[in-house]
This record gives sequence, C-alpha cells and structure tokens, in this order.
Amino acid sequence: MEHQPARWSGHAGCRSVSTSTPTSVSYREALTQAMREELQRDANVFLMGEDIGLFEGSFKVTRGLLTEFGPTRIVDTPISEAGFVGLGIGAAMSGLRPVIELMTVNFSIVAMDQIVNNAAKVRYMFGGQVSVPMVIRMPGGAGHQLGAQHSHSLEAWFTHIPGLKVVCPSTPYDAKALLKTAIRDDDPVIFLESEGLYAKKGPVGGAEDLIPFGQGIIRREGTHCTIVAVSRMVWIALAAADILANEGISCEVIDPRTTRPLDLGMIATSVRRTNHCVVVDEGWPECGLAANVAAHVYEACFDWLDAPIGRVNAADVPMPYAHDLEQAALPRADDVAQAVRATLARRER
Amino acid sequence: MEHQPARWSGHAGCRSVSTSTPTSVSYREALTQAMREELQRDANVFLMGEDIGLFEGSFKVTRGLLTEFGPTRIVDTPISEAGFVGLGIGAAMSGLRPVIELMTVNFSIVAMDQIVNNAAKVRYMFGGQVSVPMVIRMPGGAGHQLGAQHSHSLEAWFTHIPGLKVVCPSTPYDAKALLKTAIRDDDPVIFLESEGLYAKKGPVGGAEDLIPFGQGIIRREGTHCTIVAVSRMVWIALAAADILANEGISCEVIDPRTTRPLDLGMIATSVRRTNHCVVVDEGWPECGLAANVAAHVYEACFDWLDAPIGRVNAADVPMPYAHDLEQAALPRADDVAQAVRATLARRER
Amino acid sequence: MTESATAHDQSPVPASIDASTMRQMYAKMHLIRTFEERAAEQYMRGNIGGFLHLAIGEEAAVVGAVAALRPTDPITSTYREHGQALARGSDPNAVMAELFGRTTGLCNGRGGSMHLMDREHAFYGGYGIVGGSIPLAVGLGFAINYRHEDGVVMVMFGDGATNQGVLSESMNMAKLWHLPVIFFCLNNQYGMGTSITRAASDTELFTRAQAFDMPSRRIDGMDVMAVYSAVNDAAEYARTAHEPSMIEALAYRYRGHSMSDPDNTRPEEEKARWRARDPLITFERVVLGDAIATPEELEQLRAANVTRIDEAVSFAEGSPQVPISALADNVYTHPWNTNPRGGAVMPGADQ
Amino acid sequence: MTESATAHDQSPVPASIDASTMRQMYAKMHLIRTFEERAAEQYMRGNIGGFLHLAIGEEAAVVGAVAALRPTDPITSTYREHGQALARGSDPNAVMAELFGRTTGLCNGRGGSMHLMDREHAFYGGYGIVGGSIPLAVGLGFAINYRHEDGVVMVMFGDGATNQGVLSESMNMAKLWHLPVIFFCLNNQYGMGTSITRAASDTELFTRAQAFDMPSRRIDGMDVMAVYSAVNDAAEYARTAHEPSMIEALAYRYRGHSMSDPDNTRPEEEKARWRARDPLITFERVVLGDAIATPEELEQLRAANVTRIDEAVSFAEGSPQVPISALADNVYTHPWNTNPRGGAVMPGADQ
Ligand SMILES: Cc1ncc(C[n+]2csc(CCOP(=O)(O)OP(=O)(O)O)c2C)c(N)n1
Ligand SMILES: Cc1ncc(C[n+]2csc(CCOP(=O)(O)OP(=O)(O)O)c2C)c(N)n1
Ligand SMILES: [Mg+2]
Ligand SMILES: [Mg+2]
Repeated sequence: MEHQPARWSGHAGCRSVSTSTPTSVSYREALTQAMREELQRDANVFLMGEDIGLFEGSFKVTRGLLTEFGPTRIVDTPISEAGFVGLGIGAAMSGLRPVIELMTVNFSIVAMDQIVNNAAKVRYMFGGQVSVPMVIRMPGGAGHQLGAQHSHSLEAWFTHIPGLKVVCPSTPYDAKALLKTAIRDDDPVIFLESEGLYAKKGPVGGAEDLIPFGQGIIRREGTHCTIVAVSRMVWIALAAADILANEGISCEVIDPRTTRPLDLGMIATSVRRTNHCVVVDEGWPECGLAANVAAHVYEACFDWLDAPIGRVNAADVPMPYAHDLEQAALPRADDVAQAVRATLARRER
Repeated sequence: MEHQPARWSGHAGCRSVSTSTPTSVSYREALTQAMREELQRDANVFLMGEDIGLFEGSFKVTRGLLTEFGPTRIVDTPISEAGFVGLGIGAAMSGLRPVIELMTVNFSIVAMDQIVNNAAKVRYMFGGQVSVPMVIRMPGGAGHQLGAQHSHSLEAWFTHIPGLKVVCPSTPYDAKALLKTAIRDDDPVIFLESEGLYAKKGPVGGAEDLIPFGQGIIRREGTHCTIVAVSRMVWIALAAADILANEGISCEVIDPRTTRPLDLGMIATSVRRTNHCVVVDEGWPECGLAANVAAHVYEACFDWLDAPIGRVNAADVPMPYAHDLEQAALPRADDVAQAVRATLARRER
Repeated sequence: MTESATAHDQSPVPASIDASTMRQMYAKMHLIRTFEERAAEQYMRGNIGGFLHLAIGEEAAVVGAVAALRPTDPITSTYREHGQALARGSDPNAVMAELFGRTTGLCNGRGGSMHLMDREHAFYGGYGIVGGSIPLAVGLGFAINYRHEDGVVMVMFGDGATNQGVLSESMNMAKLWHLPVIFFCLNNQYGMGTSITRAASDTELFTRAQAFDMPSRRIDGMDVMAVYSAVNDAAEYARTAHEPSMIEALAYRYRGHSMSDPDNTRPEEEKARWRARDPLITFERVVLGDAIATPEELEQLRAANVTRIDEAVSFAEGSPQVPISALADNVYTHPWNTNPRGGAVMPGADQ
Repeated sequence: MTESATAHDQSPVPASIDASTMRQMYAKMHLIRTFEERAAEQYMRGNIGGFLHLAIGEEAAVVGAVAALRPTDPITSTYREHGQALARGSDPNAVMAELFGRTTGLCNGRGGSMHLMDREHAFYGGYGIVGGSIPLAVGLGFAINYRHEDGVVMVMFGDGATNQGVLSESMNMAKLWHLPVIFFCLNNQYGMGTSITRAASDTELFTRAQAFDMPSRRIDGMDVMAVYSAVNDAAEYARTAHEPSMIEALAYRYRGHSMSDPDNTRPEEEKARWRARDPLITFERVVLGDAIATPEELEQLRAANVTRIDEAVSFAEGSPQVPISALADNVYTHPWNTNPRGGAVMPGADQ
C-alpha cells in the first residue's frame, strides 16, 4: 500500500510480500488472478453470471477466463438473478463452489430472497446437513452518475444477516487474497467490489497468499484520531489523513476489510490510544455500517472516547444523477477531514 | 395504555382520548377499523394482498371488508409479491392509494426491488413528477416457532432506505391512528405490524384521530434509565420496567412509534435526564435498529451518558424452530432488566 | 380426470409397475396418512409448534412421484413435506422428533415441520418461501450435469408457486442448459384460501412450460399409478435426453391450508367430490382387485404403520430438548467465535 | 421476417395509416436518430455522464408503437428511452438538458438518460432495473380500470427482460384482471453482449404470453408501418375487449449496449445484414414511393430536425447546474426537516 507498505505482511496475517508477484496490477486484474488460480486449483469452482463469458464481464473482471476454462466453468446466464443465485445455492449445497458475479450490487435486490432465506439459512435450519460454499461478487458504490437505481452501497443490509460473511476489499492485494479466501470458505460470502477501484493499482500476493476474514489492517498509523473505513472509503480516509497531516493532525486509518466478521479488536485498540474516532461509510446513514461500527466502538471504548464518534455517510437521499449533486451526496475527503476536526475540537472539554 | 393512560393525548399529538371509542378493541380490530374508515372516506383507497378478501386475511385483519366494499376495493392476489407490490406502485403513481398487505414481512424480500428501487425512488429520480401514496402493511416478528424463514424483523432494512417511512405501532390506539396517517400520507409507508400483538387490547381513537409520523410517546415515566423500544418490544420494555421497579430502579420507556422519521428529540431529552439508555430491538444486532438509535443517542447525549448504552437484540442467528431455543434467541424482559442493571452499575465510575 | 399432453410430450406409454412396488406405495401412503393424522393430534396437544401443513389427500401424488425415482435422485419440496421425507425413507422417529423440536429430529430441532431435510436420503429439504426452492433444485440438476452424473432432480411445488416469477426463471435455465430436472407441480387447486381460478389466468398450469419449449402434461394426482408412471417417464426422459420436463398433478388437500385454517371457504360439495376419490381408498381397491395383496395383508400392514407411528410419537416425546447452549451452532461451518448468541465481532475486543 | 400469430391473435387486418401520420412518424424517427447521434457526441465530450444507451436502429419500433396510441395512453420504458420521450412529444431541450444533468431537464437533472419521465405527456418513465417497470405499467392499467377510464398502457421492455420473473407475474395479473395493457417486447436480440439464443430456451418470445392465455404475436420491428398497425390493433383490443396482449417486435440496435460497450462480440455479418434494413432508409423509400412526401420536403424536415437538436444542445449547455442546496428535494412529498442532506431524524434533537 502506498502509505504504509511495511504493514502489508505484519497486519495482514498473510505471507510476506516477498513471495508475491512483485509487479503492480489493477484491483480488477487482482480479482481475475484470484479466480483464475482458484479455477485451476479446484475443479469444483465455476463462475456464473451475466455476460461474464463471451463479453468478459461488464467491468471486464472475467477477461480471458472463458477462453481458458470453457463454457462449463464460465457460465453466461440469462438476466435472472433470483434464478441463478438460487441455482448457485443448490449447486453449492451439493458440493460445488460457485462464484457468482452479479453485474452490480443493485441487482442483488431482485435475488435478495435467495440470498437471505436460502444461502444464509439452509445450513442452520437443516441442522448443519449442508453448507453453501458460494461467493457472490458484486461491484457497487456510486460516483459515476448512474442515478438512483444503480448506485447502492448495501454493506449494511448484508452485514445485518447472520449466516453471511461480508468482504469489502480496498486494495488489489486484498481483493486477490480475500477473494481466494472467500472461494475456499465453506459458507456464503458476499464479496463487495467497488466500481471506483477497478483501475487502482498495487502489488498482489501469490497463489497461496490468503487473508483470513475478520483481520483488519492499519493503513496508516497515527495518534490523534482513528478513522475506520472499508473499500473505496479507505482511500477517502487516507486522503483526509493527508489533508489533516498538513494541519498537524495525525490520523490512524483502519480498514477492517470484512464487516462480518468485524475486527473490532483492532479498531478498539486504536481508539483507546487516539481517544477519537470517525467512521466513513459510502452507504446511507440510518441503520448503516457507520452506525454499527460506532455502536460497537462506543461500547468497547466508552471510557476512552473524548468526543462523539464522527459518522460520515452518503446523504440520506436516493442518488441523484447530476454530477455535482452526486459528488455532494457522497463522502469526500473534505467531509472526513471536517468530521475529524469536529471530533478533535471536543478534546479540551 | 395500561401503564400511563394519562399520556395518551399529551404526547401523541393527537386528539384527546375523550373523543375516542371508549371500548377496548384488539390491535387487529384497530387496524381493521382504520382501513374500513379510510375506505369509506376516500374512494381512491383500495386494499390488495394474498387471501385478504374471501379468506379475510391470514391474520384476519381484513375481516368483513370484502363483504362491505366488494372485490374492486378488496383485491385478492396471486402469490406474486414483486408483481402486485409493483402494481400498487404504478397505481399509486397515477393517484390511487393502495394499501397492500404482505402476508408477512418475510415475503417482502421477494418484492424488495420494487420497494427499494421503485417505491422509494421514483419521486426523487423523476424530479418530483410523481408520488407514491402507498402503504405496505406486513406482520412480522418472531415467537411462534415459525423457523428461520418466517421470523424476520426487518425494521433496520427498511429504515435504511431514504424515500420510505417506517411505522411500528405497539398499541391498538397507535395501530389505528398511525395506519390512518399512513393511508393519508403521500409517500410510501412501510407499516410493520407485530404478529404477537394482534390479540392485544386497548382503547382506540375515532375516525379523525391521527398520529403524525415522527412523534414518539413516553409509555412510562422514570428517572434512572431510558429504555427505547418499538412495537412488541415496548411491552417487553414495560415488563422489564416492572421487574426493575421492585428493585427500586425507575425506568422511562420511550416508544418512538416510527423509526423513519425518528423522534430523537424525545429520546435525547429523556436520556439527558436519566443519563442511561437501553435500546430493545427484536431484529438482529449488526447494522440493526438498536445500533442506529444508540449511535444517534451517543451523538446527541455524549456529555450526559454515564455508561455505554445497552443494546438488547435477537441473537445473531437464523431463528431456530425449537421452542426454548427460539425464546432464548429473542429479547426477553429479563434480558432488558439485566441490560439496565449493567448500564446502571457504571453509575458510580 | 382429463390427461392433456403437449405436442412435446415424450412419454405416451405408461410404465408397468410391479407388485412389490405397488405394495410399498400403498404402505407408504398409509404410513404418511397415519403420521399426519397423529401429527395433527399432537399439534392440538401443543407438542408441535409453528405451522403444521398436512398433505392428507395428496398421498398418491407424493408417493407415486417419489417412488418412481431412484433413492439417490435429489428432491426438494415446500413446507408441506412430511410425506416426501417419509416416502423417501426418512425415519418416522426423526421426522416426528423434528416436529417436536427435539435434538433427535431430522434437523436437530432447528427446522420443524416446514423445514425437514434428510440429505442421506437425498431429500434436499422443505422450504417456507413459496417458489423459493425451485432454483435450488435447478442447481442440484446443474451439479449433476457438471459432474457427469446420471441423477435426476425432482422439485415439488404447489399451484400457488407457479405465480412466483422465479419459476419461469428456473424453467428457462433448466431448458436452456439441458438440466435433468422434473418440475412437479402438485396442483391441489388452492393456495391457502384462494382457488386457482382466482389466481391463475390459465388454470392449465402445465402450459407454463410451453413458453420454454419444455414438454409438460397434466395427470391425475389422485391416482398413484398414473403419477408413478408419469414421473417414471419424465425421469427416463431426463436421464436419456438430458432435458427437463414438467408434470402437473391435479389433486386436493382434505384439510385446511395449515392447522390454523378453519377451511370454511371451500365449497362443501367440492370437498365431498374429492374425498370420494380418496387416494388410499381407490388404490386399496386396485391393490385388492389386482390381487397384489389380500385384505388381511393390508390390515396387517396398516396395523404395523400405526404401531410405527405410535413409536415415533413416544420417541419424540422422550427425546431431549435442544440445549440453549447450542443456539449458535451451524450458523457457520467454522464459526469465528464461541459467543453463545452468535455475533459478528471477532473475539478479543472486550479485553 | 416472419410474422407469427397465436390462435388468439385478434388483429389480422392491418389498420390503414394516413399520410400525415406517416410523415409525422418519419419526422420523429429522424428526430430521434439525430438526437441520439448528437447525444453520443456530447457523451464523448464529457457533457453527459453515467450510462448512455442508444436505440439507433430501433426507431421504427419505438415510433410506430408510440404513434399508434393516444397521447394520453400511459407508457413506460427501460433506460433506453430517449426515443419514447421524443416520440411522445417531450421537448428535445428538456430531454437533452436532462442528459446534461441540468435543472431544466425533464427530471430536473435527477434522472439522467436512464430515468426520463414526462408525466404531462403520459410517459411514466424509463427505469434502470431490467424488468422493473413491468408491474408498474400493470398498475397503471389497474388504475384505468378502477376509474372506468378507457386508456391503454404500453410497457416496453427488451428481450432480456423476459427472463426476469416479474414479467410472468405481471402477465398473469394483467390477464386475470382483464387490464388494458400492451406488453411490447422490443426484441433487439441481445441483452448486453448475450445473444437471445444463449439466454432464452425458446427464442420466440411471444410464446411467453400463451401460458397466460394472452394473445401475442411477433412482428417486424424494423417496419414502422407494421409496428403501428400491430399496436393499433392491440390498443383497439384493449379498449374494446378490456384484455392485455403481447407484441414481440424483432429489431436490432446498431450500437453497443451503451456508450462504453465496444460491441466487438456480435458478428459483423449480422450487423451488416440488419443495417441494410435501416428503418429510416426503408421507410424513406416507402414515403417517397407512396408519394407521401417529396425528396425536398424530407430534406427540409431533416434540416429542421438538425436545427432543433442543435438548439437542444445549446439549451442544455446554457442551462444552470442543479444547486447543491436542492440535494434533498423530493425525497419526500412533505419533508419533515430541512436538513440539506436529508435524514431520518426529526428536527430539534440537537438543542
Ligand atoms: C413468497 C411467499 N408468499 C406467501 C407465502 C405464504 N404462503 C404460505 S403457503 C401459501 C400458499 C401456497 O399455495 P401452493 O403453492 O398452492 O401450495 P399448497 O399450500 O397448496 O401446498 C402462501 C400464500 C409464502 N410462504 N411465501
Ligand atoms: C435486474 C437487472 N439485472 C441486470 C442489469 C444490467 N443490465 C442493464 S441492461 C441489460 C441488458 C438488457 O437487455 P434487454 O432487456 O434485451 O434490453 P436492451 O438493452 O437490449 O434494450 C443488463 C443485463 C439490470 N439493469 N437489471
Ligand atoms: Mg396449492
Ligand atoms: Mg435486448
């Protein structure tokens, strides 16, 4: 990672970068690598989704895979999300390992019953007779003027559901390693990619570099305030930290990487040191991810907090199309910096 | 209300109980009354749902209405939730006022795209050209051994979505008055009924007794700790308050009645007096309603809180079938009492 | 009872059914009837919670369909699935214990009546969301093709489920990808209190398959032989032609939708008409008429079933309750914490 | 181009189309083509954001269908709906300004290219979720019947949308309740990069309606006269028989799915074949051949369209941006607070 390369191995709980591919690849290509390697490793792994084969994916994340693995392993589907997510669950129940791409997270809503009532529950309600080793990958987030129906950040919804695991990678390294972990996981994993990060470059790990779920990473060390963020918001947080550094404010940026399970321990340890916290969340504020992390941190750090936790969310509105309006609706580095300043302003009280 | 009848008018922002039907009716019958009166009042109001006509509703909330209003106004549907919720939205866009019953909240998940992407968004994304004056009524909650797929409390999910309003009545009075407000509202209202409350009796208001959204009510006054709860959890909170009263602990129980909009003012005023808060929520803990209310209260009352806010949620598991297990998974009065004791134990620190 | 067939119908010749199969089918039908009547009784006594959906009247459709498959062919069902489990060979003790919510139940008390599963018998479960299990079954069929196996999947759903869109999505995929799936619609003519005539624009539900170029037919679901024969043909077609098909079995449930339904909206005349065709009685006539069994043998068999179900009730009653400490078991295959109430937080935050 | 019809097809006799209608249709088709070509250009310049889906090649289907309805008959569409708005009579200025995201846009810059709506012209919107607007249209039809009006609703969707289950749910309800709805499937043979042959088990999409006992037919969507005639008949049928029907119009889009699609997977030969049937060119031949207009008249008309779209671009460019203070406008009809970022909390908590 640009800001703290030394921390890659230390906090990741994965092998050191020395074993990794040294070249810098995009977040997109990191995901492709993860799928290619897992397809090679395990014949039970197959990919399924709309336009992932011949068309190579709406965001080209599956580029080259149809040619390499053929149509049995790389399955183009009709536009039937409920149907093929359900199909994936059934296939997973019988031992296959489907990696399903929903073209974007927005289309998960038509498949939500399958995700919540089947994928997340069958293991429990049938007394452990089956597992659902399935990954549902989906790009999400806003920022490209796609309007109200195409700009969801549904981290909070998925994190709400026991039985799911929820992964939100922010870097190419994490994207690859976490996707590999997800594919090898025996439970349903919701893998939320950020449309805004596909072109982001960075180093990636090798074929056996995994990251266990529930292990966060310190993206930047600091002493005055802890900023918690996942996925694209990590970069917003880091940009805010840069702004604030110029003002003599030192921020620690923590990326929990998975929101279910959540590495509260890492966050709490930091907040107990900085005594201040801001959570950045691309989703809506009510019953959102930031509210959730904040509630946990208040509980774990009540006696350490010098000020209320700052929450930076998307505006509580359907996403508008107009460029400036959309930008205003989304968390920006300035908003985060302002939230940090606000929480630190209470230091003296 | 049994505990604080005097507060009915004062905090409700509605007419005094003296104008109300004096007899005690069930929560179920209160809802029926609301619909009957609104059907009589406005020819644009119609009901639609599975088995609401001839069968008179799975929970008999629409009893007698088909006979009274006929099949044009009381429409039995196929088992096509996405379809008829979407149909309702279209009808509402053209000015009708559909009141849709989903047999239970669990089946809203198959209609979720229509609710989130159409009902909640069309007004905004089309620049205000249309409104969606629609109510979706749905019984929810657990406690009757219906198992993992039939025991959802999705307050958090709906509260997450801008464009929706979310109502969670706890008493017959509120059920009637809030449903009438909902039917007259020009925006989509998610009206969450509790299966466990249908038989609950109490007074109700008359044909013009409404309760504005966003106005909570103090269900019981107290000085040591504020307990916040909606719907069936209000009764759990009141039972806990009874238990604690015997121990000399005085609890104030606040029912915000709607979770979107949220009467944070009433809650904050109380917490600034009691300096302690517990939130009770029948849903799951992560990104849940309790986390959300807690986050708001921490922010509004940071300098007043003497201890972390207690959160009492359902266990973070799909709902089990076995009776004792299900009971153990749900918030009980003892759990709430314990949470209050725990937060008060920090008083001296 | 009319039997319609589409132009695509691949199965004109009914399979012959041997005597032992017929005896076994009768025995299963009676076992299921006995089980469900006892379950109803236990429900009234409060020993069974939640919803209890009885398939009394539908035994021919359930047993005929299951009997025509290999025991390893996966099946899925709705919440009305005691019969499917028993037909498949699940231990009645474990089925009854599941209804009682005990550790010894098929799903260790976590599923209850609506959510039975017996994976050992390739019964992939009863599901509570109407239509919800249909794509799962297509996925089981997908897995069979993926692994080059020769199994056939049968997904059983009600007439009401044909109005869930996921059925059409599933049929399209099954046909498009040549999956060995039998879409078995048990058309008991009602979805709760709603007659199919008020829910379906075309009450010939088998026509739903035609839009996907999929063979389909309507059969008499009260006649176990007809059902056996149709499913046998469909399974053969799936195994040899590697194609899905649909069967609509016309039947009737004698009880209300669930135990809490007073069943006071269906016409009495209609109920009487269908009761007159009770599959147990009509099949008993066939069995006796074809000298497949003597009246005494059937009497013995029925007595044995009653004893068997008595035993199942005793077993369930005597079985231990699920310990509360096990509340969070099986939320995940490898849980990350040992919190007895589950939870998303990694351990160690409370230090 | 084959034209198939089901047994139920109610509309064998094509309606005659008068000269003025033909001239207007040609003018609209050309206006839409001109608009979209300019929109593409403006997109490349960065003046338009988000996705831009062009219907170039599909003008006959769009214009023929819309022209056959009364201006008050509600229509809905997908995200590929510039043509629907313009065909309906929306001001090109407002449409272009919406693409530019300006306050003067049809939806005040909140919707963009994918979410146009012009309620005054009974255009009930373009929607981004495939299949998502279909039940809304059925609801508009429901409202017409509820109020005893004589309108007809037309819902336009793509071939890909037939694989969303909500279509079958919607068709069933529309037929069951005798709603005046025309299900217009604009089959351009691709859903993004996926050929219909790889997505639909039966590529004759009009057969989807048969399971609901609904008349349906396939028509040549490149022939504006054929489309006009079919929709005219369907509207007549809806208005008189109070029944829904389905039309599948076979067409082709000349560009990729959206501006970001390089369109490198569809066969060149196929593209060339369909381009040879360009609806503008073929219809121009008809118009000239039938002496509906002279070449000079058409030339003038085209020049006027170009000027009109030039003006629209200037108008859009010169229109004000949406003020950020208006971010939370229209989330609710009567907002409960004046927070510029919206929010669920009632005012007054921060005292
Ligand atoms: C999606 C969904 N909607 C509604 C329900 C409530 N419900 C349970 S069973 C049922 C009737 C189903 O009828 P059918 O499919 O014919 O099956 P049957 O009960 O007759 O066996 C309904 C409406 C549900 N479980 N799921
Ligand atoms: C439910 C859903 N799934 C996926 C998408 C992404 N998507 C947008 S357009 C499209 C193709 C639709 O094809 P078709 O219905 O034929 O319409 P066309 O674009 O050809 O006009 C897809 C898959 C979506 N918008 N909604
Ligand atoms: Mg039925
Ligand atoms: Mg298409």
